[in-house]
Amino acid sequence: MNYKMHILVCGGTGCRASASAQIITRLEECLRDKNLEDEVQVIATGCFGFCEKGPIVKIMPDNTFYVQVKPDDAEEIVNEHIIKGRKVERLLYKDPERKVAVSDSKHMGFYKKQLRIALRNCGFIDPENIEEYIARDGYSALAKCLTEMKPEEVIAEIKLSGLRGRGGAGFPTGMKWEFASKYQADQKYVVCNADEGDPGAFMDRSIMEGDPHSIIEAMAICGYSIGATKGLVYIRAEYPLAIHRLQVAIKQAKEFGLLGENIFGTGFHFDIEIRYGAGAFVCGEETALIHSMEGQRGEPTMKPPFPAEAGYLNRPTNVNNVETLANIPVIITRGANWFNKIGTERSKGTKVFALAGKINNVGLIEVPMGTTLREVIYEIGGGIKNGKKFKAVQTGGPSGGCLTEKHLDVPIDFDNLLASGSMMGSGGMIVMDEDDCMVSVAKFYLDFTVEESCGKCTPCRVGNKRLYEILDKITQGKGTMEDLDTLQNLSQVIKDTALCGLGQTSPNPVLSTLNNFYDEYVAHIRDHKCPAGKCKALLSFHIDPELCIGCGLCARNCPVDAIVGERKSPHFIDTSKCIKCGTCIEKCKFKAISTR
Amino acid sequence: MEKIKSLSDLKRIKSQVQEKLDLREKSEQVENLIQIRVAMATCGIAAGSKETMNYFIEHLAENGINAVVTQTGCMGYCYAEPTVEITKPGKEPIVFGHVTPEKAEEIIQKYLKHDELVEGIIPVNYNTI
Amino acid sequence: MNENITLKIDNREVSVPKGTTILEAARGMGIDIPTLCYMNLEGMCIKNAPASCRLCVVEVKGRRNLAPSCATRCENGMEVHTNTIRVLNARRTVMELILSDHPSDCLVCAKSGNCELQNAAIKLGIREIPFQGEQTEYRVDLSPSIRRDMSKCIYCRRCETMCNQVQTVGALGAANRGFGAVVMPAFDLDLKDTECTFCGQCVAVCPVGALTEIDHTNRLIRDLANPKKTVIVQTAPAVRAALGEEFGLEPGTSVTGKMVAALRQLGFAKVFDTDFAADLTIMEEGTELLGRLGAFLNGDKDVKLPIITSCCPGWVNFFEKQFPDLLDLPSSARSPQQMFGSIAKTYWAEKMGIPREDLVVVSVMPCIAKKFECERDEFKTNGDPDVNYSITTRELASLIKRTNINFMQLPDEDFDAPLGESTGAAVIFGASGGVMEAALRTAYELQTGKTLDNVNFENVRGMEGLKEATIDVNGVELKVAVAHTLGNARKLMEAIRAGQCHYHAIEVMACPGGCIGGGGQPLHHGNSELLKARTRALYTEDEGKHLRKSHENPYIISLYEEFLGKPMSEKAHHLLHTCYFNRGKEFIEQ
Amino acid sequence: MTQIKLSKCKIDQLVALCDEHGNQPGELINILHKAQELFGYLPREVQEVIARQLNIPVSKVYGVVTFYSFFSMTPKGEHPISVCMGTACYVRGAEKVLDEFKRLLNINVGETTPDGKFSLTSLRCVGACGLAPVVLIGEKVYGRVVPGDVEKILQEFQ
Repeated sequence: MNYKMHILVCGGTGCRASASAQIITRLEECLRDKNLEDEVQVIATGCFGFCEKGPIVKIMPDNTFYVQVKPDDAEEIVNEHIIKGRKVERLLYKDPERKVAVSDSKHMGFYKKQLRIALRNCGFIDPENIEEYIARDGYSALAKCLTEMKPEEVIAEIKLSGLRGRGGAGFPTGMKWEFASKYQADQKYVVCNADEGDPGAFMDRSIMEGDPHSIIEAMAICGYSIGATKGLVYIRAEYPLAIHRLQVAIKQAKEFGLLGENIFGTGFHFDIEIRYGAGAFVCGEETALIHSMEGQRGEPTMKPPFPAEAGYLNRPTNVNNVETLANIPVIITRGANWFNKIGTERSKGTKVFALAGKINNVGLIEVPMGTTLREVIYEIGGGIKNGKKFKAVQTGGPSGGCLTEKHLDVPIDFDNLLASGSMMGSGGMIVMDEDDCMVSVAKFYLDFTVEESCGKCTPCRVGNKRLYEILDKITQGKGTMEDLDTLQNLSQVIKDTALCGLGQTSPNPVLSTLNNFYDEYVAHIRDHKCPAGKCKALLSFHIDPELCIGCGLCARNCPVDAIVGERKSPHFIDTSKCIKCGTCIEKCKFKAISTR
Repeated sequence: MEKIKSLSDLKRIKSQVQEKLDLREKSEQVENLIQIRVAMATCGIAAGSKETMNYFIEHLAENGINAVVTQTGCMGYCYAEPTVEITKPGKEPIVFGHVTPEKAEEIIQKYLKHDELVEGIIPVNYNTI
Repeated sequence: MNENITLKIDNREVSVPKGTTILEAARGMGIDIPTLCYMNLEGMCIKNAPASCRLCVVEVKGRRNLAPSCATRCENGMEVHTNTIRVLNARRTVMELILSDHPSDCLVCAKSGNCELQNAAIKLGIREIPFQGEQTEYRVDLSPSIRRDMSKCIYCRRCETMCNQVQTVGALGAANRGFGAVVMPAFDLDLKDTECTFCGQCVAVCPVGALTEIDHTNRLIRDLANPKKTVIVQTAPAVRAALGEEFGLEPGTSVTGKMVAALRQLGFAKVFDTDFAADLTIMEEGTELLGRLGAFLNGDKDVKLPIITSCCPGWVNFFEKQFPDLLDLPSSARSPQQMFGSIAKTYWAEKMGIPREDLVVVSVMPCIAKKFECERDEFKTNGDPDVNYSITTRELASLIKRTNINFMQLPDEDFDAPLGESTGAAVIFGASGGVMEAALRTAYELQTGKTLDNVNFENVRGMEGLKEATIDVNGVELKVAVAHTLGNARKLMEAIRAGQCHYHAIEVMACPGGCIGGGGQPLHHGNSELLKARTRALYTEDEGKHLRKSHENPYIISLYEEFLGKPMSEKAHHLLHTCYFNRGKEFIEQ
Repeated sequence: MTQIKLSKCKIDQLVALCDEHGNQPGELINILHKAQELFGYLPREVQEVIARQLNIPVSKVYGVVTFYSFFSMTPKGEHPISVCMGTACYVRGAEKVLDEFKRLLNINVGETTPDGKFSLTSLRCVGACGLAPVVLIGEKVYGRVVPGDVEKILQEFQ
């Protein structure tokens, strides 16, 4: 059979909750009544990212987009739209500003919360084929710079765009370039920081894997602006595919004459080499990164001198992160004034986030600055997994903090996140639900920092270790109320005195959870209870004999044979054997097992 | 390999390539290619996109389908890897998620041959420049 | 260049040259900011300012975080506060953190009373450590010279700076990361199995008790108390220029007479002077120099030049490990310590009728490598070392204090004869350039037969790392160079290896400033003025000496007449010279 | 004299490797990466040869090797197991999975089983957050792992 039309019904979690399954059933019934089941196919799809107006129904091939559809609307859709070809006006999306109905989803791009600038080519082009990049305007920005613009004009354009570094602290990129351009030296360097170390963030990897030429082009543009002829990409060795794609791209660019001598016949030379990281989060800090590229331990040093003055091999060096660079070619081709209209007053453009954790649509998203957390989590992310309650979202990785319900409507930008007690960081966004213990989350991040600290300065080397130990004590139920004061003071001193950005931000997960979830800390200490049921030392597993039907699934899956019981009669957990792994809870279909 | 020596070289190559791609994407002719893009970033590969891509390459011809299979980067739908975008001539691109070899077979038999959609469609929910 | 910066520190305006740090500016104003990792031997290019301990933080108006004053340069209009509540709280917390990972065994720690960590803790008024938790623990590594207990390491990395930047030895380096970060040899090997030269500069700068010398004081007390043993002592020239510091005397006060008196009170049978052996060294080494030079001038193409001094045991270890291809360059003359031991246990023992096994020769040295030198097999007869063991200046001070000797009230006494007599040439052995100057005084006169008008060779004196001079010896231009610190020595050795060295003679001392800056001296705590004062003390003593040329020492003359014959004689060769071994790494292919 | 023993072919390979990088101390990390590819790990002998070739103290090589988690001084197991401990995997229960591996193999993170079959490491984000928690055994990726799966997974390699 060959379907002539398709009816797409959103099967995302949000829409499913509002009866999309029933809509499908009703649509199919109506089609069968009219003997159209062989010509029109009804199918459930993934989330449209517009849950607020769900359930969504889309008719193909004409791209008609119906919102807030009810099961009872099925008949009208089939009779009017499918049979008579007349759109059901009342179900069309109405533009809230212009008050007109929009029928074709192609013209209603604004339902799409995402705007892909840095990710513009990811998932579109074959990253190992330079021609596809060129076909999508690739290298035209470099051409424009080299043939039409002076270096200082390029810098002025980047400054005007308002682009800020996407690696963490959000330093204005144009200013950075300007600093580097002002120092004179026999050799200068452009470094791409691809040492993405934040656990749970992978946008840089995706860009390098999906669009490596954009990085090469941007580095060459930077080189031209600051007077550097050498570029270095410092990339994690754990990213073999990204390395491969980058190597292929560099080779192709050289073959095409877009890297190397006399690019575009302008006399500008630029070459790129790859340097490998070796597993050290601190090497994301630019001075540490530079030392690592020099073959040394990746320990940060005091700034000043800044890399712009004395960086790689003591030469002026400009370090930018991958996502920052990915924005550069677009700013040049479309102009700073196009770019700086996107975003908020002090944070321009878009930001890529790696959405993960207890969220339905785990993935990589790119939204204009100023989008709210609520839009990101509930519309793009499709809400919380398994219908659980939202508890917190952690942004900024180990340097960031946990934001709560009350922050959901804060427009995301560098300054707002900072003011809310977190930070942009590289763009990891981990969503947590009611089952996540915030003390444990803080402990998790501190564990990370302790492991990744270079150990050079006292506050980070010893201070974070002590923070971790206190948090551990609390999760064991052995904490005291004085410990909370100690956590607070120690965190403050570490922030105040640590040498580099890693140390200065490392207490943020502690401070933000202390601020937002103080009661949860107190519960661990005073009541020896973990409200989320996560802290092993504070809980025991029990089977409710009322609910247990004796299927034995839990006993079969228990890794330590701690569950015993006759078939078809309630089972028991031998708490002396139980390792509290939680497998039984996951396996039990009757919700008979719980923790206390 | 021809070196790009000037701005006009770049423009020329760009229009050549674009023509080639447009031909591939927009032509109305029946014998025209179907384009299959497989997201081959680390997350995709970890979820098995290599097998998926190979499956398409190996089984399209035997089903008499004229298609070109290319790799591409991350589409962003990590929860639904492996993801595949299929553009049939004259039609909207459709992204399928969780495309295992079994799913790939289903797509070949149903969508590619008969325009019948299969479960697992991911609506594109972003604008790109 | 001479631009000045004006800023305010603790509400007082101050003007400093551009590039000055807040710490330097504050200290210049008499504001004492506590430091731990920071060390700056001014004028010697030895600096450790990693800004890592964070004890010296201050508040700079307008900055989000506190700034480490040791590494923050002054800027115009800066407003700095060194003592706000925020600063004091941060310093206290940082100190508590350091202490929480440091053993609290001060009562039995070698550094107690002279420990920079202890002093800082006292200054900050730490009364308790609010943090419990894991402490890093490491095994104790005992080498012939150095006791290494990294459980006490506070990761200031001064030792790493000395071992790598200054000495270019690279035995110690930072390893691991995070809480486990520590300075240690590769693979945590014993120091004796590494490139370590036992120069002791790591010990000299360690602010805590992580790196200390191997202590022989108790062994010495037992020997002194043993009626069957005759225990004699020799003291190196640099000791007398620094010992007084341990008793509160002004740096640069020479305490030769009091030191001799104290040693006598301690119970040594004889108090001799290594300076005697220094004069002997000049006789041997000077003769060797002239011999090689003469052969060279007579057209001998195979003669090995430059000749390099071999008095410094750290330096000897260095070239045996790092330059095994150049072992034929250094003089074969033993160090003064070993020449003394050899003569004491042969010539003097025979003369006194003391059986070798009953004679204990102890040396007091500014040096830690000397302990290792005593244990070298080349310097043993039937397993009995020529010098039984050596103690440092610091150990001697500790012994004097322990035995209730009131050092300040001791009368000045003279060394015993015959091994106690020395010339000014021997005294200056303790300062960089001193051996070269002494050798030149003698070589010139022996070669030319003329008397030197001016015995002072100013060109080879001072704190500069590399010094050179050209001396006209009967129409021959004698080119000499002097290096102190092994890093400077390496530069010369690499030039020699590359065939780019035109010197005839080179003096090398491993420690900054020569022996006066030795690893066994009273701790300088980063004050280079101390080293300069000690140097001055030696040159002053030299000037005051009646005899200032080694070959004029009457006891040396009689030693040759009675016992050795002449310099470089077969007997001298046997007793006063040595040979060197390749102690580098050998790669065995299997 | 300290003796360092190593088979001739290994020394030759290392020397060639260092030569390729111009024996530049700045290339140390790149050389270590290649050496680890060659030998699987970086034992003392290998570090000593590299130090000699680059003319740097071996303590410096050791300092770099022990700084970066990617470098290992112990041989990996026949089947190296890596449990992703990125945040996404952590909140989805990676710690419990790791604990189960530890329990069943009776080794800690960073160790290898006595029979040399398995080694266990935790790593930070492989970027497959959609599959969290993720376990890698050799090249093979296991997604959405729960503690109950661990025994089955290990059995595949028995």
